[in-house]
Amino acid sequence: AEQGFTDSEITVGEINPYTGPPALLGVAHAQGVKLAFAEANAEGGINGRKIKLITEDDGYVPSRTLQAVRKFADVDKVFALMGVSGAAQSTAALPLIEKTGLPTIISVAPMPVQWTPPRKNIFVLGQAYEEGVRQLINYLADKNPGKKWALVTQDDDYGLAVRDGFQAAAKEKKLNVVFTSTYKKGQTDFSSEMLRLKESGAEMFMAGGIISENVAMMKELEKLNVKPVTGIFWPGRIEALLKLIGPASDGLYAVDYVEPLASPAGKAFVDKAKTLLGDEAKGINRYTEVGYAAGRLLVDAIKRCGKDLTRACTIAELEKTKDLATGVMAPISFGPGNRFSSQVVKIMRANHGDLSFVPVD
Amino acid sequence: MTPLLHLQSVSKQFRGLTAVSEVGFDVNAGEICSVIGPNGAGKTTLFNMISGVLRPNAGTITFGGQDLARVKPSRFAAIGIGRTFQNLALFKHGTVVENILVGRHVHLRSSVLEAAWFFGRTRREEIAARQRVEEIIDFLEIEHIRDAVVGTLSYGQQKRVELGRALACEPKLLLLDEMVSGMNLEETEDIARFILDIRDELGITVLMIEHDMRIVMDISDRVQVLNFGRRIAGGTPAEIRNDPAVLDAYLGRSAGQAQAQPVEQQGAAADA
Amino acid sequence: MRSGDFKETYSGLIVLSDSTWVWIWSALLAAALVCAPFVLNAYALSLLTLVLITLIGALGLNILTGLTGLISLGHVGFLVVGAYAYAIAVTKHGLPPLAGFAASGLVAALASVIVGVPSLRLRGLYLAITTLAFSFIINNVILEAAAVTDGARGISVLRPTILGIDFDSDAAFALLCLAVTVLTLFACLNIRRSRIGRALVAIRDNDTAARTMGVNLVTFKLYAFVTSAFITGIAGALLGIYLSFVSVEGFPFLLSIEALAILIVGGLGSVLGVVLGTVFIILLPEVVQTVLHFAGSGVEALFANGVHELKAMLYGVVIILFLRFEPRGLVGIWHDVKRLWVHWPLRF
Amino acid sequence: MLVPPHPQDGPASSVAAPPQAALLEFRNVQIVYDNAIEAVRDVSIEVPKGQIVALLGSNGAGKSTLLKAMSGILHTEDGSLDNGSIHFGGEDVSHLAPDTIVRRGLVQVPEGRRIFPALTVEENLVIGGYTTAAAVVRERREQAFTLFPRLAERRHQIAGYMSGGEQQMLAIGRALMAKPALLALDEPSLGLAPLIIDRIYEVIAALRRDFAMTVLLVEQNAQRALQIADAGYILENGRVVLDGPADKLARNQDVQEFYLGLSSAGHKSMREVKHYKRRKRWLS
Amino acid sequence: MSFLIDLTVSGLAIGALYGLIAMGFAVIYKATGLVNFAQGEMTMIVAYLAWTIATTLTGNVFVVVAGAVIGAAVLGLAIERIVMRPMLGEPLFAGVMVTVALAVILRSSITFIWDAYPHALDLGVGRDVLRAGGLSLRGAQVAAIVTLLGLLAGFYVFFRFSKFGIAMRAVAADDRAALLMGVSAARIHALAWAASSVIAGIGGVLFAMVYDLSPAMFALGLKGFPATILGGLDSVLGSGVAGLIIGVTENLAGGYLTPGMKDIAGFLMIIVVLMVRPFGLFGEREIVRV
Ligand SMILES: Nc1ncnc2c1ncn2[C@@H]1O[C@H](COP(=O)(O)OP(=O)(O)OP(=O)(O)O)[C@@H](O)[C@H]1O
Ligand SMILES: Nc1ncnc2c1ncn2[C@@H]1O[C@H](COP(=O)(O)OP(=O)(O)OP(=O)(O)O)[C@@H](O)[C@H]1O
Ligand SMILES: CC(C)C[C@H](N)C(=O)O
Ligand SMILES: [Mg+2]
Ligand SMILES: [Mg+2]
Repeated sequence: AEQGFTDSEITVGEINPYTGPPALLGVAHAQGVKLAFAEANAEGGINGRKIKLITEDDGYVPSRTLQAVRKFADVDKVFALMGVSGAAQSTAALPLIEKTGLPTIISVAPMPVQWTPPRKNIFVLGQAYEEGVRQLINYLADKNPGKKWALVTQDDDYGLAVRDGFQAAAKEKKLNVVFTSTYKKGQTDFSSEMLRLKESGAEMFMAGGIISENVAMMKELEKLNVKPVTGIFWPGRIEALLKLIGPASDGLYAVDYVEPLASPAGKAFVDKAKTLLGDEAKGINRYTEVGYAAGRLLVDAIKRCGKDLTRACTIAELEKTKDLATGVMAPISFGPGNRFSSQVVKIMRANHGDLSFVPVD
Repeated sequence: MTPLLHLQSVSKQFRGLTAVSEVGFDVNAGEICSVIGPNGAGKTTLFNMISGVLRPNAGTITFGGQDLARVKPSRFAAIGIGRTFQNLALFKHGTVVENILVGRHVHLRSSVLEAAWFFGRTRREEIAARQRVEEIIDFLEIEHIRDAVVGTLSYGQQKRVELGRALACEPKLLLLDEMVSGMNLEETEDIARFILDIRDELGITVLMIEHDMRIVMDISDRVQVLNFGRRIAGGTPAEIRNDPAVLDAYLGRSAGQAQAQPVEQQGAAADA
Repeated sequence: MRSGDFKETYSGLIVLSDSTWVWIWSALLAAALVCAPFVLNAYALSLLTLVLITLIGALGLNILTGLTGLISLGHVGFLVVGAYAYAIAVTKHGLPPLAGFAASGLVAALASVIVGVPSLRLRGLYLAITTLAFSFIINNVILEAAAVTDGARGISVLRPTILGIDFDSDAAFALLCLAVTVLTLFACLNIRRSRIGRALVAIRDNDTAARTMGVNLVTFKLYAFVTSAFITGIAGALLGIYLSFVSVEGFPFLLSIEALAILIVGGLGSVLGVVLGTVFIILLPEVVQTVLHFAGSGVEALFANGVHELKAMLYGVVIILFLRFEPRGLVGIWHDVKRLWVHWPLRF
Repeated sequence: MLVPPHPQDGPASSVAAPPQAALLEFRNVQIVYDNAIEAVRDVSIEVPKGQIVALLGSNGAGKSTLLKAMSGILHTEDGSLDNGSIHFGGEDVSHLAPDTIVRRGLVQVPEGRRIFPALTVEENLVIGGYTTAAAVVRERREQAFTLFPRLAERRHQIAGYMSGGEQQMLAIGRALMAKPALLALDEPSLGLAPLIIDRIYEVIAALRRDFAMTVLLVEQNAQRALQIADAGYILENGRVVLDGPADKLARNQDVQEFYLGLSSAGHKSMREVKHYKRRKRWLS
Repeated sequence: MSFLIDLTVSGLAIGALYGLIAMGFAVIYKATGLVNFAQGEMTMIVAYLAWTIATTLTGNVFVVVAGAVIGAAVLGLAIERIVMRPMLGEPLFAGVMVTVALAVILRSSITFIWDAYPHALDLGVGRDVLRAGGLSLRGAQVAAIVTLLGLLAGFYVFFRFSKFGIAMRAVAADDRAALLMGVSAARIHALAWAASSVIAGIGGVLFAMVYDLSPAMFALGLKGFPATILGGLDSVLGSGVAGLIIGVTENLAGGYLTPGMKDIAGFLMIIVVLMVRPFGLFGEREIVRV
């Protein structure tokens, strides 16, 4: 039987870390989804049905992700599933999600395993970590030929993805990599790593931390008076980070597929969030945009199903999504056998003056 | 006949402090032998060395002809040395039966896997062990507290349980460290009876530390006296009672007399 | 009529339980658990499975910490070793699942010797730190030895087929976990009432006295480590299968703390306590959730973004209140209830 | 509830105190552990100022329990004073905090010594004088060392490594540091050599004689206790079964048989003791 | 050579922070016999408190630090009074578990009261880089080292000459016996909790000045605890010194060995040290006599 909605309401579940170290990202994502739903509800709902988001916190622990999926499927009987947490968590949950048959949009941590082979009910929105890093490094290598490179990554699968992307680019461009290192997740002091970086004479640096780690690394470099050309990756591409790093953040390179908040599209998004979410909107970041896009994607598909809502229809309509414009990223498309809406990435540069990221060229 | 326990110039130092110094004496099989001496004389330390808790710094201890220096600490129970502790060293959270069963440890063989499976050898062993424990419980007359958690028992009862645990090892030599301290006369008399029975019925040699002169003088065959870690006298209770060195160091002149002169007369004197 | 339950044979004295009622209740409970997978919904079933797997792991810790008094803060280390041993054996080398389970137990046991030996002289929290260190080091080894373990990438694990029986469905897998749990439970109860268990408890309560009773401290502490790790390793393999994916991330340090919480809340050293503690700790978040839910959407709305923190805080508060009023743990309550039952209405 | 003071005709009569109100008084005390185990029932005991009162009774009778109640630490063992009250110097101290009770001058040497094992002898004494000023502490410490020269020899030693007897001396010395008005001693002779027991009893006598200290003495060694005490109470199963002046107690036939080892035939060797001699003692 | 010196100096800087947290652990252990698993969380709360003062009232460094110290003391006292005192006399394990639960509560309260974002604690001083002879440290790092050294001296005097110091040890050894001596265990415990909270709090504020605030800051507890063990649980001074040792060891391992070694170098060293000294570098052996 079809479940997860009544004549007046549709319930959608989101699983993310709302507590624990990446809480910041999970909460922001949920806000984005809420925003998309609030927007739809403000227009009178989807074909007369209001859409509601309920959330489960997995605390960034895979076994809890699995439980949350089961809870949504069997107890809350949600109509569709969103978010699905970090890379390790979503990977662990993939088979189960496939089994539940819930229309699912994975948007937090896109990984190729999620769409190869394609799973009927799982749609992935964004870009693979490897690909993003590869493009960033390629760009920087082209602009700064013949330089010495350094890389520091986290010691988990996220770090591994960054490293893979870096290495792909390094091979392509035959980079001279003079220093690579990993750090333990949660590390706060990077003095030995940065001293080694200084010793190695690196002029280019890929800082593969997420947020605090990147701040710590940059500040350590500032302290040591070393100023390599530095790139950071999107999970940490947050405007607030620039303030934390201080003046040393000026000129930092970043890569992302969602609009920087300072761009016209970003500003429009912030305004919309402020009007619809009010106070809650103060913690907006790129994951809010990601969540919003994912929410829009779902709303759009459900809307096209009309009054006779089914999951099968929603999955079919998701698949038919063609050039859906959300304003926060490039248009979204899926297709038969294609469960990955590959987003084009942009290279950006940080401007410490007004704490913003600005797309280059 | 070689003695069951033979100590030869045994010494023990703790960071400069000499607790036991060149002590030597014998205990023959079948004897009840006492060690007395002032507090801090090194009696417990001596017991600790005989029972493998501490190693002597010098000297040799032989037990049944075997040099104890070559025995691993955990083997002392197996070769027949059992003991009780001055300050009670029971397994507080266990019941009386469990505590005494621990005493059977050296007589049981089953491995972890056998224990996890339990049927077969483990079961047979456990039944036999339990039977032996019940006999000991009978012997010590503690049936009524058999299943009580040891921590909730009164001091005197705990001491009895400790005695039972030592007996469960089936030792050849039993070391009793201040068994009757904190007991009133009636309870002390009970323990005296048990010690005699342990020797007479179970054939176990007893070496005991006591400060209660009534029990020492009444039931020991021989008494050894330590002072400042040295052995200052040894002999039958009668000899010890009148040894001037012992009177000086330990009994005290007045106490020595009080011992021989019961309270009754003092009371009478006060009445007069 | 006899005024009590008297035994006529010595064998009667050593049975696991002398109460017919206990056996009847246990049998009923077992029967209910066997049926449960076929009636529960998938979510409840997944909770049940998680309770069973956690119970196995907690029983393992109970041998080390509860019985022997050796505090371990790194129990998750054995869990992760077991999980990886299974995943490597079965997924990467195609060995049969039974061999995988054996490997998970044995490799964890081997690892425990490596922690156990340097820890022999340590007591209390000093031991806690070496076990903690062990779990961190193990994580590092796994991440570094990518050739064997695939490093941070992790390894997928499929539900096993054992002796021709396919445990792919959730119900079947729950039954497999149930079977392992029951076996472990009996093994633990049996060990507890044998010479081994008594020796371990003796070490905990008074190691000098234990040694004078002939307990070899080195051997028996290592027994405790090895047995505990073996059981935990198997729990790790099951958890890996449950997650369908084994990675260092899947076994966070939090699990070590959770396992200790289970023991303390249940009542240290008691097998019954472990069972009660596991159920309590695993289900508490669900209960908190339900309570919040019934408190109405008003409360949830009131705390908007903070609702998850609110849950975590309530979880902490419940544990504090619980320990405040019953520091002996759930078995303490259990004994009080029994005593009340026996003595009521006479107070003394 | 006041009973007339006992006639002063014991060995202590040479320093006879005039009849006066009790310094410490237990009034109809009932103590229950864990809400379930009644350890003491309806016990009334009076300790007149300047006297030594002995409290006798076999293992588990409830002697230590009374002292715990006196010091206000019952709650730490899940015990509670369910009925009755404890008065010290006319004040109801039943519900005062333990440290307040010590400041009032009511101090005990607990059962099993309870010295602080990791502290040195001197440091243990400092804690004993916690409630008094530093200068006084120094002075009293020297007094303690004069009473127990053995402690002076070991003043810098870690207390936990000392022998049982040495620890007992330390425990008494530590309690004296607070300069108590009433000192309660829980089995002070436990595990001590005869000479030391003599010494300790001398000290107890001296405390009363020279410092006018009142003493409540819990003992197993009835013989010694009754020699020094003015009055005595015998506790069995949580109830007072006998009380009176010390010498009168010493002449009681039951006391003689069970506590003093004197049967009608006089002192008997323990070798002759038989199991079957038990008979019902106190009819209650 | 300068690389070695650089590594050592920056190791000392972070080690001083570990040392402060570790001393917080040791103070509570010394008085109560408990390990406070909420130590890292308390550190974090105090740092957030300082940040709140700095962003809402005034950025004046003296006001903020004074406020944080008072706040830390109040926090410590409140925890002792409300949560820990009822556990007096209960099994040690139950008490330790209570601190674990407390940690959960405090940790969540961060995002509940504040938010999940990292914040800079900018007091105008402390973040500036001081350079001398090729070495560079931030002001707050220098302050951390100085504070640690000051506290080490202070505690040395305290435990040697004050009767509170002795009373603390007495209470930890046997709180009931201490009660009988007129030592109010509750008051000593309260004092210890307050002191521990203040020391750790100072560490937290300095940490936040250098590395910013974030809800993950509680992990600092996991660095301080090993330092406490290395120094000896009952040795407040030892814990402080051990913090420095661990900081330097980690940095040297990170500088000369593989990155993996950096994470575990501290632990490996602790295991080796404990094998030789089972009660830590400066800890007192537990007294076992039979
Ligand atoms: N903490 C406790 N919890 C429960 N019961 C207790 C506790 N302490 C004492 N009891 C019980 O109270 C009764 C009296 O004990 P108490 O220690 O006062 O005896 P006592 O007269 O001092 O004996 P002893 O001469 O052996 O020291 C005993 O039955 C004992 O089992
Ligand atoms: N483990 C130890 N470390 C340091 N000193 C010790 C140790 N054990 C005993 N001593 C010291 O050795 C001396 C002898 O102690 P022991 O316990 O053997 O005396 P004892 O004769 O049994 O006295 P008591 O009759 O009071 O029990 C004492 O001075 C004691 O302080
Ligand atoms: C929560 C995530 C955004 C964090 C990280 N990107 C991960 O994949 O694990
Ligand atoms: Mg002794
Ligand atoms: Mg007593």
